[in-house]
Amino acid sequence: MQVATFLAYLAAAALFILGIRRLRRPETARSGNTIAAVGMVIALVATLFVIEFQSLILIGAAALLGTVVGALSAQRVKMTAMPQMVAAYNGVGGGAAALIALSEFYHLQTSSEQSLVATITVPLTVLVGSVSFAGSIIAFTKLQEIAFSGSVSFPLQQVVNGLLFIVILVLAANAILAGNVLPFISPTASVAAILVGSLILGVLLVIPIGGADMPIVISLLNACTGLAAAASGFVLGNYILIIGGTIVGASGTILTNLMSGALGRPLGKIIFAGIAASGSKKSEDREDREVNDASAETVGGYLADEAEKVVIVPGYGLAVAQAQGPMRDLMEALEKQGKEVLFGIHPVAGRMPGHMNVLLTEVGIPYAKLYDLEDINPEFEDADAAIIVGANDVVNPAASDPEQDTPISGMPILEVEKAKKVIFIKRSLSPGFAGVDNPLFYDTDKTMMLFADAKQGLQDVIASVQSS
Amino acid sequence: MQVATFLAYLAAAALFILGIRRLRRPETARSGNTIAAVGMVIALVATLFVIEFQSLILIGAAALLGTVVGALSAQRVKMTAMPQMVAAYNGVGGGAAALIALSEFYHLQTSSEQSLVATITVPLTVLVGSVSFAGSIIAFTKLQEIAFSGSVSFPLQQVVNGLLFIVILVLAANAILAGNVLPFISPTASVAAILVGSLILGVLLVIPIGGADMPIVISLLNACTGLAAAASGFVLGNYILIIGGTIVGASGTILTNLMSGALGRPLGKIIFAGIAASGSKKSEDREDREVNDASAETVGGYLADEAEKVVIVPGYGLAVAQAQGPMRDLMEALEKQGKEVLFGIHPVAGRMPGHMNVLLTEVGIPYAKLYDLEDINPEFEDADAAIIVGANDVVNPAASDPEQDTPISGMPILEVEKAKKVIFIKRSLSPGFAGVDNPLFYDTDKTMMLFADAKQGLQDVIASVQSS
Amino acid sequence: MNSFLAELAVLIIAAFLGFELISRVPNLLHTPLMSATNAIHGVILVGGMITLAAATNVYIQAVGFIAVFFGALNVVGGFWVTNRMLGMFRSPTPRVKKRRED
Amino acid sequence: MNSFLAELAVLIIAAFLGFELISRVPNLLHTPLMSATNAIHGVILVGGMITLAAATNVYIQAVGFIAVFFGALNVVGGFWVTNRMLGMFRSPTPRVKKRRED
Ligand SMILES: NC(=O)c1ccc[n+]([C@@H]2O[C@H](COP(=O)([O-])OP(=O)(O)OC[C@H]3O[C@@H](n4cnc5c(N)ncnc54)[C@H](OP(=O)(O)O)[C@@H]3O)[C@@H](O)[C@H]2O)c1
Ligand SMILES: NC(=O)c1ccc[n+]([C@@H]2O[C@H](COP(=O)([O-])OP(=O)(O)OC[C@H]3O[C@@H](n4cnc5c(N)ncnc54)[C@H](OP(=O)(O)O)[C@@H]3O)[C@@H](O)[C@H]2O)c1
Repeated sequence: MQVATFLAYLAAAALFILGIRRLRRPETARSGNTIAAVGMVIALVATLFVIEFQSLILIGAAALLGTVVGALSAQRVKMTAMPQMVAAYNGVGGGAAALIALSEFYHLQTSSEQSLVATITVPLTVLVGSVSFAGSIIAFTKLQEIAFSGSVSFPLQQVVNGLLFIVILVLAANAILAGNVLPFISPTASVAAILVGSLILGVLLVIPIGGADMPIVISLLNACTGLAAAASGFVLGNYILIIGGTIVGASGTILTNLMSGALGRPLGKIIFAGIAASGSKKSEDREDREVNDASAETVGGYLADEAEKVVIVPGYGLAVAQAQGPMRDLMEALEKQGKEVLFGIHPVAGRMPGHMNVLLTEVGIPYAKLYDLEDINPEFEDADAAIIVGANDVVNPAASDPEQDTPISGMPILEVEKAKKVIFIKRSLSPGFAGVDNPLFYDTDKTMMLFADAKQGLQDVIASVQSS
Repeated sequence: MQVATFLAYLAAAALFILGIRRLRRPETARSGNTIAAVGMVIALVATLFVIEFQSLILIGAAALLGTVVGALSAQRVKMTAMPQMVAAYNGVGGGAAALIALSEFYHLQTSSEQSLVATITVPLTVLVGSVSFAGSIIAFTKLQEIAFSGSVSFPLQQVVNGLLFIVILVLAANAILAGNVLPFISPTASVAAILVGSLILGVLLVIPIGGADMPIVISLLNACTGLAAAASGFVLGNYILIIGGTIVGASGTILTNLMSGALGRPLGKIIFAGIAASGSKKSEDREDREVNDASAETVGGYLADEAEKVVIVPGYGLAVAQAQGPMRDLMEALEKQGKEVLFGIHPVAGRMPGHMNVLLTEVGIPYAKLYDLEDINPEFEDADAAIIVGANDVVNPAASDPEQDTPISGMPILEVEKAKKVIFIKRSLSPGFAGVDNPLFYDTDKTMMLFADAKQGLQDVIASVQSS
Repeated sequence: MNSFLAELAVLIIAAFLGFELISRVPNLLHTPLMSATNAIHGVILVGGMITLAAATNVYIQAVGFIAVFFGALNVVGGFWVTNRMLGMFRSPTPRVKKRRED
Repeated sequence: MNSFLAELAVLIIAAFLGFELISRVPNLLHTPLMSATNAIHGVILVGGMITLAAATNVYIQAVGFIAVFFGALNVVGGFWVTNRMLGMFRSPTPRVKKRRED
């Protein structure tokens, strides 16, 4: 039976790998997810054959509870809230690893037979697991805007974190060497201390990071949980934990790099500087400066009469206003008049990578019209109009202005200013996520500002396009 | 010590992997090879610590012998003979695996303690190892034109191979089940029979395959040896053999597919049909048909006066004539006259993939001028001349002619016929490797045939280019 | 000890595999990939089951219970939400395909 | 048996890794890659050494001797010839780089 279970674990591992492989291409991605899920089922069923039977009721109850909560939350969550949901799931995973290590520690203490490997990996698992648990929960609360929104920082943050980390390591050494490092602290006490310390560390690490970088941080914590799972695999001598955990740990690390590349923020900067957008910075002279306040009629008229090629740039505001439907209608209205309509999707438009793609495909705007940063920027030259709906940072030339040091400095942007006319549809002059004022707003002869809620604004524009 | 050796093995495995990673890009390829070699040294040294000391002299002697032979042969071999050299090295590797399995079998027979795994994997290793040994040797003799050149085939080949394979499997079962399958054959006898049978099988598998497909076959045998090494890793319970062997086995398989893709021949077709070029097929009416027999002066004059953009297509003949130097000189001569010169490199030009790149870079023709199939074909439209030096198959339009079923049918070719003028530099009208006549030869107003040895011909052309 | 070495070997190879697996993924798929791998490390649930089954007293049982609950939450929620995300992608057009493959 | 299972795990993961490792390699590098991997499976030499060292009689010694000889030939010849091949590539230009990366 042992052997059968082991082979089943290998099959599960193979399915995880095949699943991830398919997740690399849009057409096969969904099936990849399914395949990985099948692997998971196999691993779980196989495990049932190697554990005491009478414990099944308890396990079943706990699993059922988790399943229900997981299914409901996953089904209910709004697309815009995906990132924090992932953060939550990731956190509990880390928590589970830490708890497993804790009870293994208890076994080691009570039972006679010693396992050096377990003794070493237990504190490690507690550390990593707790950090990603606490960190993920903070990330969740931040993105849910429950608390700590923006970047919360206090003096000597890095120093404090560093010291705390060292303390934890010492405690770990103490636990491993059966209390011979700090004779006055028992191994049990030190493991408990490691738990608490790691939780605090997790909080401190994530608290200073602004929401703009959260997806990256979540991805990083995802990798951590993977490592925690692998570590607990060493504790239990369980191969599927080791393989699955390690693969997630490694691929998660790479993925984190890809993301921070897309956001244009080096990972180190994010973690150690917490430079991310605080959303607080406001430019005071805003009201004094004059803008070209355009009506939906003017905008619609221009589009209908003078525009041949139109690029639409959606942003976070579109998601907030749930205006993806009207946006598709605008596309159709313009195309009915024989105009070319493209969509420029910035990798970090919205609040999660791929956020805009998800929303737009949701309402059936074809892939073929969604252009990446590199693909769309050349298109602006001969575009007659760039319509920016509920976006700011991703089109903010300030990002490429060497003079300023803003949270978005260095981030590649969509060069809408190259288009003949730039049309903003947003509610006010207030800046975006990064809180950086946008010079384009005040370029009165190139820019039209249509102040409106994205949904309403788009509908009005459609109306006037069709009427003219 | 055991542990240290094991860790060293893991380090070696890591270096193998890193080495292969670097071998994927031209800039880093060479360092990748070095890194893998370092890993090998680590693995070998680590092994010294786990074996009896007194055996060192014998091991040293054998290793030294192998090193000397290996170094000399590798240093001496001509670039054009690379493929068969690789085949030879690959073969001995497979042979080593088979021999190791044999002696392990002896140990199993004599020693008391039984190992099921070893008992099963021994015959397997003997089988795979012997096949790739015999197969590689045949490949070597074919490419060296020692024997069996072209495709040697006899009736019912596939059937015979199939039967032989089944017999071997039965013998293997008999050996594993301690002679309970065929009571009249002892395990020892069956292993011996497996050895012989596998050697024959290896010969039969490779003999019918024409030289054109040899690089692919060698790559396939390379993967086989990898598997043999992995299998012997199971026999000996040795991780570095398992890891190294498996990685080579897997990556070798993929590589084989890439190659057969480049040659435009599906793997199955190669192995089971042995359709490859026999070089025998000759078209008799060749002499009767008239061609535009041009002198070096005519060619040089045309290039100097009327050509602005010239594409040079090198082939096997260039390698034979060792004319890469003159080819570079021609490039320089033409460029001095302000003409644009590109090189079109067919993936299978010459006798091994990358053959031409190796030769041309050897004489310092810059990478940037070497164009792949996909990259060069668009360039022919506005090329004033395509100079084909010692090549035929790779520019033979017959390959894309649905009417004919030739050995090269379906292979993508360099579309030289799109150029304003096509200039062949070769010694005669004899066709190429695949023995398929080239209609372009007889297109008298588009094609100039300069009948000469590649080296001589190029020098004459250069002279007349410079003089005019 | 030997079993540990074997596990270490698996760890190292699996790590390299993990690095290789994620390469040149289109931005479009960053979030789904994150969320799917997140679901995969929910395999920690296996550990939770083993722990809970081996629990010798009620405290450890409680700990194990929470671990299993957490693990199941991670697995189910993770795969489910990923599936929802991916459900929104229509079958792509050649252009997108091209962009991805070359 | 257990040790076999561990080895099996390594085999499977390593196989996947091998598949991932070779992807979109320029034609230019097919032969060097073949020849380098060919050198790597020369690691069979390790097995040869172990066998020869464990040889109990002269026949097995002879077999082991040949195995070691073959293995060393595979390793040295393989890496050497690969190195010679690659030695002929000059540092490439952006164009080639571009073609490879995108
Ligand atoms: N994609 C990711 O992975 C990710 C994750 C986290 C954070 N971020 C960050 O989020 C930002 C994304 O940039 P973005 O340009 O998409 O968004 P943004 O820069 O945050 O701008 C959003 C704009 O939408 C407008 N808006 C809000 N509600 C609206 C409504 N109902 N109708 C119309 N407009 C509305 C707001 O202006 P008004 O208030 O005047 O309407 C605001 O200027 C970047 O800084 C990025 O770094 C990205
Ligand atoms: N690259 C690989 O992996 C590989 C491996 C094995 C086989 N192949 C096969 O080899 C062929 C390669 O095509 P290819 O066009 O490069 O070569 P090819 O088709 O074999 O033609 C070579 C030509 O070179 C001429 N030639 C020979 N010696 C010459 C000399 N000293 N001076 C001038 N010309 C000379 C010959 O014509 P004359 O006798 O009239 O001079 C012959 O027509 C393909 O069929 C391919 O499948 C390729």
